[in-house]
Amino acid sequence: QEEVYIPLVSKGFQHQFWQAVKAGADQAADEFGVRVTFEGPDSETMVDRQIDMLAAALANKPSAIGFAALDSQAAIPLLRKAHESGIPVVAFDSGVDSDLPVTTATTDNVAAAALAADKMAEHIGGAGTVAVVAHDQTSRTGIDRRDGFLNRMAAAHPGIEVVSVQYGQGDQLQSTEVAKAILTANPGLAGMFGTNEGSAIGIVNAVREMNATNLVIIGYDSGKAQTDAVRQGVIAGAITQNPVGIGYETVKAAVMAHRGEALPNVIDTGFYYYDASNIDEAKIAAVLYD
Amino acid sequence: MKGIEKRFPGVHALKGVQFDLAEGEVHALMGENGAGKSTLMKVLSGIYKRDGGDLWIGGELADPAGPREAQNLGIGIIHQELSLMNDLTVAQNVFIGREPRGAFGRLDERALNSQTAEIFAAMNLKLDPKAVVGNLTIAKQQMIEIAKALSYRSRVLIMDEPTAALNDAEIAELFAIIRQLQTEGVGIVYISHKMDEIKRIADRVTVMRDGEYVGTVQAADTPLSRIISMMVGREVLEKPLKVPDTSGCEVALEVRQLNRGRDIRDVSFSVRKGEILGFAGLMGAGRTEVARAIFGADPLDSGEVRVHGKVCRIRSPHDAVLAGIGYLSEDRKHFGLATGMDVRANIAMASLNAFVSTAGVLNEKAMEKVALGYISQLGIRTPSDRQEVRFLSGGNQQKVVIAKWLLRDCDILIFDEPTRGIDIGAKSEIYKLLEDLAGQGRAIIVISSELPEVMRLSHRIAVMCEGRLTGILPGGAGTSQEDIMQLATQRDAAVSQAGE
Amino acid sequence: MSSVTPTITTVTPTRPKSLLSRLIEMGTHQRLLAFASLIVLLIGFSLVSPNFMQTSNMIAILQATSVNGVLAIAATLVIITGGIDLSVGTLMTFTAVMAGVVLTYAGMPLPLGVAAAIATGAICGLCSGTFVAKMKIPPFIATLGMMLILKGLSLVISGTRPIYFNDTPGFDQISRGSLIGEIIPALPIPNGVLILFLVAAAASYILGRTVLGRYAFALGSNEEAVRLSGVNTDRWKMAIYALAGGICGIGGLLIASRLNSAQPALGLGYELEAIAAVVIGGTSLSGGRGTILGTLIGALIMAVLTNGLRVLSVAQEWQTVVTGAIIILAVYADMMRRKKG
Amino acid sequence: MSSVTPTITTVTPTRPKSLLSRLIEMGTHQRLLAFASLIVLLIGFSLVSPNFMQTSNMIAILQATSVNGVLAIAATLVIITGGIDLSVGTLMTFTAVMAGVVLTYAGMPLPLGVAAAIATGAICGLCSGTFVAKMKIPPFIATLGMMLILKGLSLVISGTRPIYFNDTPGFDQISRGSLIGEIIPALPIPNGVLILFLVAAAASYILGRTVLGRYAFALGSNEEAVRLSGVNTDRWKMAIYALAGGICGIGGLLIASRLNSAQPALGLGYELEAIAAVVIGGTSLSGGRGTILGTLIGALIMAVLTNGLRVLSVAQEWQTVVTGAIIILAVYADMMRRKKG
Ligand SMILES: Nc1ncnc2c1ncn2[C@@H]1O[C@H](COP(=O)(O)OP(=O)(O)OP(=O)(O)O)[C@@H](O)[C@H]1O
Ligand SMILES: Nc1ncnc2c1ncn2[C@@H]1O[C@H](COP(=O)(O)OP(=O)(O)OP(=O)(O)O)[C@@H](O)[C@H]1O
Ligand SMILES: [Mg+2]
Ligand SMILES: [Mg+2]
Repeated sequence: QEEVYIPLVSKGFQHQFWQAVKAGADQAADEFGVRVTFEGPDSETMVDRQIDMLAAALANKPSAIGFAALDSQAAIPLLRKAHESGIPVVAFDSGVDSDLPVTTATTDNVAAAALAADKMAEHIGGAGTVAVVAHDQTSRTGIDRRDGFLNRMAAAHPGIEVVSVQYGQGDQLQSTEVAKAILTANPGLAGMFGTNEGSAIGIVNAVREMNATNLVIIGYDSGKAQTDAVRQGVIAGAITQNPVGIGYETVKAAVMAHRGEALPNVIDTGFYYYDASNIDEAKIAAVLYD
Repeated sequence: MKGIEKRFPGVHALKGVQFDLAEGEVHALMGENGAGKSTLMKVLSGIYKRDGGDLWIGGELADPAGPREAQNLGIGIIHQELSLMNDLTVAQNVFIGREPRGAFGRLDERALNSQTAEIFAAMNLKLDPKAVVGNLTIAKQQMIEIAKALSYRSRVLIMDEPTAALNDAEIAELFAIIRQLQTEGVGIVYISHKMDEIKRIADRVTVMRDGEYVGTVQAADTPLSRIISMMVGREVLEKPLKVPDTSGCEVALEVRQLNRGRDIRDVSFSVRKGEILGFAGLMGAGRTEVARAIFGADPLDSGEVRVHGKVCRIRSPHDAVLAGIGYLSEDRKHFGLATGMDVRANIAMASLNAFVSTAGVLNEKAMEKVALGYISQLGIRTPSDRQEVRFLSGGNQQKVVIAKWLLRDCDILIFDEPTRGIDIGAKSEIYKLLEDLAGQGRAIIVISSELPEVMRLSHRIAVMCEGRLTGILPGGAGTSQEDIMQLATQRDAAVSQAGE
Repeated sequence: MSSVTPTITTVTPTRPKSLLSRLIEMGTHQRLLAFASLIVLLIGFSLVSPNFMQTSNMIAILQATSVNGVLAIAATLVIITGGIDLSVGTLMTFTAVMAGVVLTYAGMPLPLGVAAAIATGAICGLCSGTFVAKMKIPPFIATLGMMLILKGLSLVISGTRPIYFNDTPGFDQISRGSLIGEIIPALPIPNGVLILFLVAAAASYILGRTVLGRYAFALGSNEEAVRLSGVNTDRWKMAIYALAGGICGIGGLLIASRLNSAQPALGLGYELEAIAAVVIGGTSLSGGRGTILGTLIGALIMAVLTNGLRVLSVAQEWQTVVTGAIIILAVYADMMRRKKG
Repeated sequence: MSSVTPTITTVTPTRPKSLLSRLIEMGTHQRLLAFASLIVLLIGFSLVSPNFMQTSNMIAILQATSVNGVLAIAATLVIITGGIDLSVGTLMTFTAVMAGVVLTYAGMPLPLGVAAAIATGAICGLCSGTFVAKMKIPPFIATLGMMLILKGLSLVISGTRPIYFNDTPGFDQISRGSLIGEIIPALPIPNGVLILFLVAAAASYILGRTVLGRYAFALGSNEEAVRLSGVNTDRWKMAIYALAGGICGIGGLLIASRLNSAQPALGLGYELEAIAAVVIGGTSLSGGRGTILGTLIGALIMAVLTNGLRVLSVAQEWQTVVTGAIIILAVYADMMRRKKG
């Protein structure tokens, strides 16, 4: 019997988020008895490197392919080629502006960040200044989370002013320095939103190193440092996606597509808000990763 | 040493050469440029691995596999090409590899400097041990090399053209040191192209030609002419200079009131077409500085340069060459050659525009033809014009620089130590060349530390001391060495008066 | 003097040569043997994976080489003069953005966009060259500064958004189309690869046959000696940096066309990869020696390595380890052969 | 020279000097004036933003300098020998991971973890040194290869997961604690900064006062001459790379302690920042000259610049542009002053 091979070309590799996606994919691979590989470029700016990865993945004549596009347009020729060779494509994390993928397993980052804005407003009492430490200025997730937060603040919480948005590339050390500079420049800051794990941990480090008190931190994603900080109350709460679920659903959908089964257009893997009170609930604990 | 063989790609540098050295002997090694002298000595000091032959030291077969082993065998060498660390101080250079140390590899800087000072004192050398080597003139750097080699207290000391950059006083100093070493039983291999030195210092002379052993003779009872013919394979005729009268010719280059810091002070002179103006002076007199300033290599504080009567603002060597001035530097390795490039490219370096066809494309054929022309005219010993210059012998490298400026064909040519490291046969060839160039109506300045050379070549002799031009003497038989030396040591009037 | 034996003058006459044989000769002249490492890699991967040696995968490798190859050629020129160019990656991006501004924002015709990219590259290169030659800023710092400036400007001008070339039909054909494929359908080599080879041939020609190239080597070999030969070294150095910049402009067009968009955040880290290709190809970082052919081979080695490990589905963390080790080994093998040869 | 007598003659006696005055002397000796640029930046930012010149922000700047400063010191050592070290960033990460393995996975006591990090660094440095000295691989390639190998190995060993130091109480105090603050509560300078200065002092001492340092300069100045003087150049070069590696190990401890975790994906790009600090500090990339003080100042310039622009809330894209421009200007100003001086 021929081996079913499903390569996943993701947006990243080293971040915990992507490792969690990989874990989900591996879990599905075991379950369905298929072979899965997982790859992603070093940074979310490297659009062309991702295209090269996709090309190499196609060279192996896979049964189906999972793809998280850094820029959907750039990949279209290759996706078309996959389509012509009868290789089904499952988009994950963010969509591809085309009807080539058979389905998309994704989180609504804009809505998730809007929820973060609402929670922030709730914690600081609807008024004050806040800042954002974002992880990237140009990547889809970076833009969606930043704008989701900013737009919601502007629309629903007029009493709150976002005084600064700066970027730490998701690197914990850089994010720490960025957050410290923001704290220095804005002594009366009420809250900060970190748009991914590295950004949130950076804010936590900054608060620790500068002994800042009374700052409300809203994080994003999980990871041990972040869940610890939530338990200790340093982080008021955080949004979590379901990365393991994304990975699992992607592989599952790819297997189904390979078998020619019908799939929905979008598989929403969902997002949750967690804080010290609900972090240990089964529903939340299942989507957190260390 | 017996039957020593050494091959490089394309060059059979040593063909069964023999050489022996007694204790307390000064043994001169002679030969034309590229004869293989330096190569033989590098084999002896363990830098090159020989391809054949045997080597005995103190009666025992030896095989020095590297500089350190050669040192342990008691062999020290002063290389023809300076090999100093320019960023380090004088003392640090002298003691590299043997630094006086305290505990935990801590350097004893004080001992380092004082021991260096002592070595210099013994050599009668005034030099600050803490000066950075890169800032010193070539002559001083050469003295450092000598001091460094001496400090090893070797049984065998090889000196590869130690005097090429030195003036007479320094040479005398070096000879005194050599004689003292001799009395201590040190054997010295002495390589030089300055024939008079052989008579002054050598006990025996071994001559090489084209990588072959020619013969060994006693220095005392062999006439120089015989040694020369052994080297060259023919007689070299030293024709006396004919001094045509150039006083009526047009002035080609006029320099007025040049000033640059303490190096050049109020220097004014002129050179006519067809004239060779010699520059004499002691080390550090500022002759090189004047030449570089005229050529635009260094900025001037004040002064005026006129070319063919017209004031010329020269801010870079590029301006100078456009104005028809060429300058052959005294330091070929740093300022004269791109040693990683081939002979052809180096010869064409200053004249590329002449070889450009449409769209900036180089005409390699024409360049090759020209390069081969100079290779045979100057007798540059090289396997081909595509050989990288760094593989040529020192004297042949110098010839490549000369060829570069001959090709550029400037109206006014400044030669700074043009015959440094050049063998006797080639030297007379270059003299003839300079005279021909002058004969064609070019104005020529020759800076040389060899008085006989200046006196033989020049129509007039400018003498400098401490950045000043202390006088201009007529060339030819009318002027004696003493006249020149008097001007060369004529200190600043104000200073000497204050001293009286 | 006169005893010079005529054996010395037996210089091989120069025959007129084809471009290819000239390229090869230059390679062997520098004893460039990185080529062997490339062959070994190709054979090795073919043996291990049947999927590796397919036409489509070979074309994917060439396609992946094209951008890095062009940038590496630009870097080679600068490195030969004894400098270094850290700005090749972000300059590429900046030129792509400028092409986007001209084509998409201003809606001008395709040739103007191409010209804009190349001109922008040349002007920025000229700036770096001016910093280095006139202001005597070390090349590392001058081009590091440029790298940051251009990275920032790309974001500023594009408004931190990709610029798409959907309104310029044919733009994506610059890299993706295949002129060769139209003539020989079995060989659909993309134009991007064709352009890489054309750029390589041109750069090779400039380096080997023109005054500019000659001075590039001479500057890297001994700048002071060149200056004292009366050459206006500053001007030539600036010209080389400008040329390198123009070539980065071509790189910008290639990547923009391949992605059908100008991605303003791209480009950081590409400089190291380009320089690595140059050094693997045998060009010395201290200047004065190097070949374009070597650089091409260096870029190919990197691309083959990356692609091959991916096709073998080696775990990504191990891919990095193996790449590092093979780069060291390839250069080491090269050194050994050079020593022997 | 039998006439050499051991008596010490007229040499100016060297007085025992304080570390500070020695550091300053070394600076002025190299006519290091980057210092002025630093002062100008500090004054400039203070004038524009009242929040800039606070003790807490100054400490934040120092804290931000500590990791890059330590890496830059390591890079300085290698650069002085005429080499380059691209692996400082990923080596830092790798040593942090090794500390994590020893402390968290194996549960050993703190001193062992510290030793593991430094020893790992020294061993990896020794590997690079061996590649360069023995195998004659150009430093750029040798350390590029190491950079990739170590990047991969960090991920492999850590299982692409951060390793937390929660089980090693006191580990985060290595960088975050403040011995000085305990003595002088008004000056809570974190230990990380203290360690940076200690490393700087030690490196400065080694460079200026020991045989190893002497040979580092000598190798960078003229390696062939050193070899011809009978020095075992290979061994000393390897020693320098090993020392630099050990210092990267300290850098690894600092960052791990600051993040209370070993982040295996970190470190790429840190090498360029470190080298930039070195060059801004006046060390020549061609080797033979350089000072640790200069490197410290270079690292501080970069940190002040980044922090200042962030405190001013300059838009990110413009931050990059301004950083690039100021780096060029600072070095240019330095050049001008050097020329005049
Ligand atoms: N490393 C090398 N590679 C190739 N050829 C070399 C090398 N070193 C020397 N040669 C060649 O060997 C021959 C002998 O050179 P050598 O330096 O010994 O001459 P020399 O007698 O010292 O001449 P000079 O008086 O000019 O210094 C020359 O033809 C030279 O070109
Ligand atoms: N780098 C330097 N730093 C300080 N002084 C220097 C430097 N180079 C040269 N000098 C000084 O400049 C003057 C002229 O130097 P130089 O030895 O080149 O003159 P010269 O007449 O050409 O002598 P030479 O016989 O060596 O060619 C001397 O006073 C010398 O000490
Ligand atoms: Mg010689
Ligand atoms: Mg002189």
